[in-house]
Amino acid sequence: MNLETPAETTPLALIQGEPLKELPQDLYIPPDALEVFLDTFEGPLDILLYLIKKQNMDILNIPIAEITRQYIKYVELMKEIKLELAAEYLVMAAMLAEIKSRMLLPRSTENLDDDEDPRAELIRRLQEYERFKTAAEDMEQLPRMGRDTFIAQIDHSECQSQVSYPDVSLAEILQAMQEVMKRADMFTHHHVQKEQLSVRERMGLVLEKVNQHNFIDFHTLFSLEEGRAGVVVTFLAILELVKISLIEIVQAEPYRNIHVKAVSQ
Amino acid sequence: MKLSDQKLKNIVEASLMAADSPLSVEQLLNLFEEDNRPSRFAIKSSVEQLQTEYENKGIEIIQVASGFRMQVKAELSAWVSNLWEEKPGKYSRALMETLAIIIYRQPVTRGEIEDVRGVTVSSAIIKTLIEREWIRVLGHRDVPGKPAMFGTTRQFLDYFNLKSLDQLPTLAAIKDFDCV
Amino acid sequence: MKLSDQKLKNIVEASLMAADSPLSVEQLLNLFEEDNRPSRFAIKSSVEQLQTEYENKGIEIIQVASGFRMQVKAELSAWVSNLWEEKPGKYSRALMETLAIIIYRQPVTRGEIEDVRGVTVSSAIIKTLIEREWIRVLGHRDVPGKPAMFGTTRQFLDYFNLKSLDQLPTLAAIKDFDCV
Repeated sequence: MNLETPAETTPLALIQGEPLKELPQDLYIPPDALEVFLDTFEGPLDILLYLIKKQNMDILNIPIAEITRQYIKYVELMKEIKLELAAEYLVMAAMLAEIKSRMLLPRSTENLDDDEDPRAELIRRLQEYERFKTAAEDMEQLPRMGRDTFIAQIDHSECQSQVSYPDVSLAEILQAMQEVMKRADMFTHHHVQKEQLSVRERMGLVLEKVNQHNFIDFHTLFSLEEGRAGVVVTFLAILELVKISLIEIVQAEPYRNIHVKAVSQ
Repeated sequence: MKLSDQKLKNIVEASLMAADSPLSVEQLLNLFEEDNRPSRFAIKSSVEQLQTEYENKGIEIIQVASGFRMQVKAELSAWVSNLWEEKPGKYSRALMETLAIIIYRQPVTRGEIEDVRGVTVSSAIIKTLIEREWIRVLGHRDVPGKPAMFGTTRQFLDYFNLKSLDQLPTLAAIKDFDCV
Repeated sequence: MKLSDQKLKNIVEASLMAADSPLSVEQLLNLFEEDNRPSRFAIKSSVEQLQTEYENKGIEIIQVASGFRMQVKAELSAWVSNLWEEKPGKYSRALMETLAIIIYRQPVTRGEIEDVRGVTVSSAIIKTLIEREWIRVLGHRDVPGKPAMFGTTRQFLDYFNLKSLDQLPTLAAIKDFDCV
């Protein structure tokens, strides 16, 4: 019950119309790993460096015809397995072809010094890339936080972050009030009364003492230690609060205790 | 190879310091390979030794529900907490004006402040002033929506070294005041 | 009241342990109120004393670009790293090469990085490097398009345990083609 495997007759890929039955000889990798392998190249310079290293070529004296042939083989392979092929790979292929053709031209006899080797620019770029590639590899060896070094950081939840507030001077507040009044004057005929701030302050204190649910004794709002002036201020504050209906005063019958209560909500 | 007591103690110390949360004896035991794992007793005794060593230092090892934790000693928090001190910015003009209106018009609702200023008063401003403990809610006005009425606090007076609001100039005086 | 040397040392110790990032001498000085501030010399000498005290312990105080930092001694990493089940991810070669070019060529534009690498540098790589706070924009080159110029940060140095860029190996020399 043997089944014929058609694998042997299926070409790996078609390159320039020719079926490719075998992988290039310098690819010593199983075919299923090919994609991963090609994917790990970081660009055309990276492939070239790989080819140079692999065959122990001298970077300063690259056999351009040979390297071009191998490079193009890789690029075709990448195309075949539909690897996303950046334009840079094709640009490099063109550049290699150009260098190859220029190498074939006879060198001019005059101006020998100026006549640069067509490979010079490529070699410079390869070396330039290689030094950073090496630097990046070296950096892998540096101790890193979280991988090689662990920071000692102990609990500090008890140390509340300090909230510090901006400083404000009284003059700034007065100036702000002056601004408010100036503007208010412009829009309305705001009547600025001469009023005693102590009454306003006391209004707040009285309001705080009374609440909506319980009546409190009128006389408990006064403190005799404050003297006559204090009693007057409190009394004015209570009258003012009654006037703007924030509190109400209740007396059940004449001569009975007077009670104060916040206006019910 | 058995770990020396010193090395065991150092591993426990370093782990407690590096960990993001308290470590139980089990968690500490699990740091070691099975064939090299110290006893529970050895771990506990390392922790105890460390606690003694840190007695006169700036940090301490305490035991909480989920294990041992290293923390800054409470007596140093006054200094250490300065690490996270936020630099104060300046208060906005809107805040200063709101404060001024509350001082002079208390008890006053947000709506009334807006009437005077002619613009909306943001909740953030009211929140800042309440957090700073310069204003407080005195009660609620008996109108639809029951808006809160704000007034100044004792802390406000203390900050500005005032005995009472009376010591502030009157509105009439401010009006004629030649401000800087 | 002057702080005792012991207390000063304890504050420095606790702060170094509690801080989220390395602390400079300036930052340590700023933990103290002005009228109670120790000298720079006193701070430095506290750090040195602590370094001595920690010699036989599991952690050490090292100096990186932005200041002093407490960390687990390298010899204990094998155990302490077991605290975290997940090992930190690896960075791609593309990212590391881009970073290397920025380190050695700063200030450098994306176009210049691409020239060296021979391929496009993805925006994702630049974004990751900026988010990690390893690189930042130093300015813009005065050419069409005004491309951003990138350089490394202090945080980059801190991450790789470096005090300054000088500590990195020098780049390999380029062999001169004419010398063959």
